[in-house]
Amino acid sequence: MRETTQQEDFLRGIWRENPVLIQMLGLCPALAVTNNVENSLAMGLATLFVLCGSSLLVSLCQRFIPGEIRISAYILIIATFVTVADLSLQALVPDIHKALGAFIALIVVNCMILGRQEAFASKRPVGRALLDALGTGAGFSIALVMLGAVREVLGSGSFLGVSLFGPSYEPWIVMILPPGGFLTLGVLLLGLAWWQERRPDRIEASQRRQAGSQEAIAVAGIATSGRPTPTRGEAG
Amino acid sequence: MSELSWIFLSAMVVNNFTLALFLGLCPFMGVSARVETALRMGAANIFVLVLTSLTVSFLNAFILERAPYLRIISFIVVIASLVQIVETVIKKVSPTLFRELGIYLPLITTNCAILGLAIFQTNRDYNVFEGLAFALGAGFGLTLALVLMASIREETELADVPSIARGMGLVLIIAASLSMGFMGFAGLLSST
Amino acid sequence: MRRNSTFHSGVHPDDAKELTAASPIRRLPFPDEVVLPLQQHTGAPATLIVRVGDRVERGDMIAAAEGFISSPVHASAAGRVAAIGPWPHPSGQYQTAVRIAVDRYAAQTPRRRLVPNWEGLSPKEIVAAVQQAGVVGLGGAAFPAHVKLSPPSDQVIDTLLVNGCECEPYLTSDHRVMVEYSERVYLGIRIMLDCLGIRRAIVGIEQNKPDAIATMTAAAPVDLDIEVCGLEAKYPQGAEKMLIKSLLDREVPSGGLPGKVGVVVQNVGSVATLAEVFETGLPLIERIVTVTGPGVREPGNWIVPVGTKLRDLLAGSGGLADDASEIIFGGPMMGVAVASLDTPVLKGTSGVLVLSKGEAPPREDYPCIRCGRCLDACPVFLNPQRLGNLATSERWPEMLENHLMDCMLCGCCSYVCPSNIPLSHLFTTAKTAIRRRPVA
Amino acid sequence: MSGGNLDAGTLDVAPAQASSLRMVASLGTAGALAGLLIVVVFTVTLAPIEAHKAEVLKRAVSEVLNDPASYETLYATPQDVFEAPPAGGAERNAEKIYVGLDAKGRATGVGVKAAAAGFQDVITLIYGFDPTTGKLLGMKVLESKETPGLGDKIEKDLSFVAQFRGATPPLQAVKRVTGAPGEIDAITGATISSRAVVRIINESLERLRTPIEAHFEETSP
Amino acid sequence: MDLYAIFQSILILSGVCVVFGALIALAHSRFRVFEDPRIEAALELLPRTNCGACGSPGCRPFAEGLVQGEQQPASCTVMGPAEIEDVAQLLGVEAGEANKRVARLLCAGGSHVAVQDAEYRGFASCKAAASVAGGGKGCTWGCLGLADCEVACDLDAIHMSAALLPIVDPVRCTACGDCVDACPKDLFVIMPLEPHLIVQCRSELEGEEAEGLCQVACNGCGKCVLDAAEGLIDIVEGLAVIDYTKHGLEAPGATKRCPTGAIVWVENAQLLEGTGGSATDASQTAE
Amino acid sequence: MTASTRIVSASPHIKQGDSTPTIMWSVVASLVPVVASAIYFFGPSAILVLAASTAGALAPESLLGGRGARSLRDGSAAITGILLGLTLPPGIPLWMAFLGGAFGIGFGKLVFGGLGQNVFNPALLGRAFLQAAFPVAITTWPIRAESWWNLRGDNFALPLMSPSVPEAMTGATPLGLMKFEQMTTPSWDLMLGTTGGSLGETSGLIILICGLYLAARRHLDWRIPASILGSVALFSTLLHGLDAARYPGPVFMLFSGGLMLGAVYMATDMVTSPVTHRGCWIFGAGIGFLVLVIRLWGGLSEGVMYAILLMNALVPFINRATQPRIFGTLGVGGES
Ligand SMILES: Cc1cc2nc3c(=O)[nH]c(=O)nc-3n(C[C@H](O)[C@H](O)[C@H](O)COP(=O)(O)O)c2cc1C
Ligand SMILES: Cc1cc2nc3c(=O)[nH]c(=O)nc-3n(C[C@H](O)[C@H](O)[C@H](O)COP(=O)(O)O)c2cc1C
Ligand SMILES: Cc1cc2nc3c(=O)[nH]c(=O)nc-3n(C[C@H](O)[C@H](O)[C@H](O)COP(=O)(O)O)c2cc1C
Ligand SMILES: Cc1cc2nc3c(=O)[nH]c(=O)nc-3n(C[C@H](O)[C@H](O)[C@H](O)CO)c2cc1C
Ligand code: SF4
Ligand code: SF4
Ligand code: SF4
Ligand code: SF4
Ligand code: FES
Repeated sequence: MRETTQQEDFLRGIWRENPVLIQMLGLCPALAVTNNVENSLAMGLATLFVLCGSSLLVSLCQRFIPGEIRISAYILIIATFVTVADLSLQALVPDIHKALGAFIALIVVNCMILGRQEAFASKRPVGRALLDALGTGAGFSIALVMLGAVREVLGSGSFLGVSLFGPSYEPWIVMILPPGGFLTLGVLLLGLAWWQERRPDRIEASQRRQAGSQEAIAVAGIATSGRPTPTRGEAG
Repeated sequence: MSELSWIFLSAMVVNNFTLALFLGLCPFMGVSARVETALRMGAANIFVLVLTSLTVSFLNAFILERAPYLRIISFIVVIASLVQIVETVIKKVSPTLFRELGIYLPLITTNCAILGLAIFQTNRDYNVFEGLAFALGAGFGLTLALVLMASIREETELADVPSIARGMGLVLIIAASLSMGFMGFAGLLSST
Repeated sequence: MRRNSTFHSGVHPDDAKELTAASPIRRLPFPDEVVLPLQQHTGAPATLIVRVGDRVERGDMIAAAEGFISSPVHASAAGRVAAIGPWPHPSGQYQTAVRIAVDRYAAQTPRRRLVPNWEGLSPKEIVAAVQQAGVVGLGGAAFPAHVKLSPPSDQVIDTLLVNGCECEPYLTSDHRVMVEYSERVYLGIRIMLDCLGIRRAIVGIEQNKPDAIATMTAAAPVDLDIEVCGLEAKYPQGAEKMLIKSLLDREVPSGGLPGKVGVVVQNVGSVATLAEVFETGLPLIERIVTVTGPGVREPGNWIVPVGTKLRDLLAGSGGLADDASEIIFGGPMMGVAVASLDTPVLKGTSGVLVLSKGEAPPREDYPCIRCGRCLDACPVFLNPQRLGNLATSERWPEMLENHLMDCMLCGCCSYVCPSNIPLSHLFTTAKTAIRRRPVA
Repeated sequence: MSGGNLDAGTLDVAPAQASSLRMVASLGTAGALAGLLIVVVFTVTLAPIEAHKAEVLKRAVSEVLNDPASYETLYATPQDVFEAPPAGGAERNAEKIYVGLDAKGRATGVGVKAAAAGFQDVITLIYGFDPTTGKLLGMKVLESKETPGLGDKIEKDLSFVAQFRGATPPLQAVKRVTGAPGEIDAITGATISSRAVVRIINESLERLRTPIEAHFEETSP
Repeated sequence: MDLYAIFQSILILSGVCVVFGALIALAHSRFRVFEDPRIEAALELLPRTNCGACGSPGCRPFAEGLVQGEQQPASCTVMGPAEIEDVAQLLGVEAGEANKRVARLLCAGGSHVAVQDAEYRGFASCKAAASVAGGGKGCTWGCLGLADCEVACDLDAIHMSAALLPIVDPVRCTACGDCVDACPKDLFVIMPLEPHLIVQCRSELEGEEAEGLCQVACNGCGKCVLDAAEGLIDIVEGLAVIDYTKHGLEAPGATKRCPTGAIVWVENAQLLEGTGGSATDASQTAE
Repeated sequence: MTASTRIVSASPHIKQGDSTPTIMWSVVASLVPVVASAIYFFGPSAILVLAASTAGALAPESLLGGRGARSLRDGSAAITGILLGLTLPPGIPLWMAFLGGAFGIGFGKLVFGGLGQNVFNPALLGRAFLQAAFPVAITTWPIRAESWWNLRGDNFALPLMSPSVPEAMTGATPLGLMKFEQMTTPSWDLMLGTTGGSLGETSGLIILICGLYLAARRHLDWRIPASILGSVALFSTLLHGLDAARYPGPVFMLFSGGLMLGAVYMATDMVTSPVTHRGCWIFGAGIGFLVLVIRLWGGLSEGVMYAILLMNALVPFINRATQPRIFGTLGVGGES
């Protein structure tokens, strides 16, 4: 496996391998609780806590865990931290706990967390694992807050509870309903793809290609049927 | 009886686990490229959900009565272990099935739908039968969403989708559309 | 007896036959050169038996059949073999052809009978004689006629269907044959029935040719079980599977041949040619070609030697109109466009259609709107919409799963598609690609 | 795409299969440690959580019972009212009710929790009922997933909530008020949720009214 | 703190864990399937383009082949030397020797030098055009320029020149052969990258007939046969054919007297150097 | 004839007359009477709302549609815009109508690759979005206006701002009355359109006639409206027979709400309906069934839009399951 620098370990999760935006992991909480910024933030932080805690522990204990029960053991560790987080939130900020509902408990099954244990923490020294967990957790929180911001601004006309447009604003209720979650993330991904496609190197490549084919068509005087770029079997 | 059917329908269409409650999205995104696989994943999910529901009823009744704070952890450990056992068995019995669902079999364990079912069932104090209706509704709802999504995705594979929408962007927008469609079922059987 | 007088689906293009339907069949002067490709039929190409410089008489064999499913080629004019090499072929590829410089001064008649008299021949001998005479189907596929006359022993044939539909718009060669040579058609039928050892034949003619129906009915011999049936004028009534469905209400199984349901189908032109071969003693060296369309000045039905170059044929038809834009061998629905004026007429060329600019305007294509018209039009009930989609992304294996091989490339789907999607062309392409590189 | 990072990265080539005993032992130990940790956290957080819950309940009860001095928790079944959870078969059907007491310890009304399907999902509410007058004292929605902006008016629209104070059950949700007793003016745009609230209260009272009234007659002659 | 509660919770959880740990252990011992983990590990390092250039149907079968010693890491044409070394190290085997091969085009008759008999109107694909009067191009063997090969090349190694000829980028080309399959005119061959002679024409016509349709056609004059080593080149059906089994005899001299420039000496990229035809300029403008 | 003037193309070399744009534009033309009746009943508001939704549909199509102006010339976006407008209440703020059109085309059509590639009916997706986003505005129905010239609501509300509609001006639709107040509306009112409701749903008879014209020109598949209306009529007759007090009869069910418009113009969108005949029957019956389920047992008073969208989602599946029987496989049975 390719070696990575410490900086990379941390930054990777924030952007290049952002769990939500790039890897599409942990989507359930990312969509379910992001109807406002406050909840998103709370969820992000709770997840960050669990992720760091369990990465730390998994990385510490990696030698003692037999391969066959690896998953069960990771889950046990994660679940412990989740229970701790659940109880603490309930004690400290009961209102937010109520708003997040079952999704605090569901951090246990956030694929992202288990994924980090499997792919990273279980094979790295503690420091590395912790950095990675911090990065990934931060990336997750950032994505959640982005989603939450869009949904709250459009769906309630406010940001962190502060009204932005005055009382006669017509909220787009759909944004805080389930379709709004899918939609916001979908649009975010479209924007991301668009942005990436506009990066100079890509533009050049695609222009070159297109120029070729278009000329071909123009020169041969072919009037009809542009063809779609073929999808080869396994799209998606 | 009508209570049971409401639970079933509510979990299946009104509050569809995937499209309205956002549970089990990872497999929904990952395993919905082919109708075939989607159906299998759905079947596997129904199976695990029912298994979970029974397990949870049992745990709640006999073990966790005294220690409700151990719910999350016990549920997940028990479910994860059960699925892992099932997985090991399937790997042996039907390698093809195993390959088809590949990495997602273990992911069923770490699928929000499963634990979500356990938690909702507990919070709502469902008895065994209500729990089963709930699990079946949730399972069929998941399967429905998966299969719809898969058949649409197969269709769009032949379409001239703009490059920026290829992949998950389009999938999410389809999910949003489906989710809006399912809003039509809101209030089903409760409006009188 | 007949439950169906037509089949499901299909399309109703304007038949445009009035251009030549009333033109009697006439002979054109011999050209200076004829070009005879070795591949003029379905099956193995013939093997060359002449060399450059050889002198050949009209009717001499210049290439011999290569096995049973093959057919020989004969010199269609007396002259000298000027060259042998690649030459434009209607298929679009260059193919090996024999160029014969026609002898201006030779009497273009045979010196002796080359085909035996049919009376008294056994079926086996008839089959051999038919093969030696190079007779192939003139209805389009150019399938060697003798093969159809010797069905495998496990097939019980009970009916001969004579295909006089000529459902392609514009073309009238079969029509004229039925009007002018009905006796010859019946002689051909008699020989075939004799050879097949059966008594029943049905002649199917589309109702847009009332004169042909009338002549054929009047000329029908009374000693044979022959019926002349008018059929709905609808494309592709003449496709053999559709014809069998219409006349006998039998469905040829998917992937099977008419023999599977006890039927032999022959085009009227083929039947008449068969008779002609035995009558005149000359092998198949001439054929009737309709030259028509808004792009030719003098449309007509001509008898020409096989191998006549397009150039000469058009010259005989008054030349091309100024706005001629596309030259097609065959009809507008299934015919193939040719690029070179040197392309020769083959045994299977039933017509040459020249479209003008107005007739074939460039059309804009749109994405498929899933209107389903192509499904409604497809006579064999395929799903051209899906097949077309698969074809544009070259997903051949899935196309096979969707029954590509049942497609007979009739073109109905393309004809009706409002979005102008070249469906049947895509299927041709797919079939070719699959034939070149078989997929698992 | 998803799960891309989850591939079993078994670079540590084929560890010799662990012995079953070791697996069981390590899982057991881990479980024990986890249990220990959780129970410690639980014990620490127990007090604030319970306090908060009690506070919420108290606020709800005082809202629907017009600020009683105190309240006591009883258990009701369609047959009877008990001081402690009844044992045996009746156990499952017993519902908690909260009897409000004034400063002198006299019962002023009873708060009942009830839940049933609303527009989106289950609505849970608590209402106050005065068996002596046969009137409602108030209603408060505790939990609902009704549409924000529409259905959630059943908790946020104060004029809707206010209608329940003094209403005489059985209630009826109507779109055009005629002045008949028990009429509740349904919220436009949330007719279904309004009706659900009304239905929940009606059904709950239908079940528990007799035992509650009986209990009241016994305790406050 | 309530000791009873602590005791109870430890008991419950460790009990649950022990029971299920035992069950898992049981399942494992009864149902375990062995799969060499090195396959997965090697696959991790492979490019996973599934191009098939290595001769296996995809990367996973290649990985299996590697583990079984039936394949050499260097057979993968997509990986660079460093990556190949990684795989070799992982498996503890020799990297093997790579033999860079690329796709070469057997036609130089771009739209600037070849005659078009008729305008093709229809679906823009070579395969489709080939079935309509051969695409209307005068030379029936020549490139139709509708870019089926460009589309087929997953590695973006082909782009069409201004003269509508596909230009192969030898650096990107992995010799996967997709273009060979895609071309309806069979104009691509896969051959070693080393310098050698190529006859960039497949026309079977001879002399003026050939030149009449395309200025850079091989007209079968036979001059290259004389200029090359004995037996290296032969004229078959109007076309110069090189016997590549005699690779050692190849030399640039054979192209010297070719009247049309159909035979070329190719060192790296084709159609860029020494083609004699103006496809050179065309491809350079397209670069 | 020089080489450059000669062409070669694939067979068939002749084509049937209809092309995609002619089909689309003739649908637009057939909508004229429907639009006219909307204007007759709802005055200037109708014109404004239809213009806004059409502009909303055309905007993204012309900005992002690609292929030059072709995607505008084919007329499909115009249909989307007009049909969306026809499903909206007359008093809706124009910015919402515009947004609905833009959403429908943007997320219902362009992300799938434009004309012909979409899965959901763009107009209805736009409406579904509006209904989910602004449930109040989209269910605010005007009562009869004083004069034709009056606006029927706050059409000119500022973008992003709520409309202000005096409570006194709002009424209810026949379906709303039926569902929430158990009041039925006379059948003739329903057929002639003298009731409250969205722009295009108030005159069932006109829509039916336009539909017959389109069906005769083969621009829509008659099987779809036939099976929708048939199944609604059948089920509602049955239920009405069971409990006449609870379930209204077939005439009311057929002519109230958006059923006519939906059945004739929206379910028949060829892009989003099945291609096979059997598929069309199943699709239509499914819509009819879902309409009744939602209207009778669901929480909303009208379900045509949701029914069509849900069945749209099933179309790929239906198409696959109803492949026609290949010629020459008699007795072998259909293809799955
Ligand atoms: C779409 C289609 C249309 C056809 N139309 C005719 C026709 O009009 N007349 C005809 O004789 N053969 C037609 N054929 C060819 C027949 O199917 C069949 O091959 C022919 O009648 C057999 O006779 P032959 O062998 O004598 O040519 C058509 C074939 C196809 C696929
Ligand atoms: C997105 C959406 C959400 C809705 N949410 C609710 C709701 O939470 N509660 C409710 O009673 N009705 C809800 N409705 C239903 C409609 O508002 C319904 O038409 C209304 O209840 C009818 O009542 P009205 O006649 O008072 O307007 C919702 C409708 C939509 C479109
Ligand atoms: C084709 C068409 C489809 C419609 N579909 C719906 C729908 O699915 N749901 C809906 O609430 N309104 C729909 N409408 C508008 C309704 O007719 C209107 O909402 C209904 O008559 C009144 O219901 P409400 O008072 O509950 O909002 C549609 C209108 C048309 C023209
Ligand atoms: C009969 C018919 C009905 C149509 N109905 C709709 C419709 O309901 N909604 C819509 O957006 N477009 C409709 N269109 C237009 C077109 O099919 C639509 O824009 C496509 O869905 C876009 O891909 C219709 C077209 C026809 C011919
Ligand atoms: S060309 Fe093939 S698919 Fe098209 S209508 Fe004819 S048989 Fe059917
Ligand atoms: S006829 Fe054309 S537009 Fe209609 S479904 Fe078939 S391919 Fe698509
Ligand atoms: S498709 Fe051809 S050019 Fe592209 S990589 Fe493969 S062999 Fe090379
Ligand atoms: S080389 Fe072949 S595939 Fe490529 S453009 Fe030329 S003809 Fe087409
Ligand atoms: S986060 Fe819910 S299934 Fe992955």
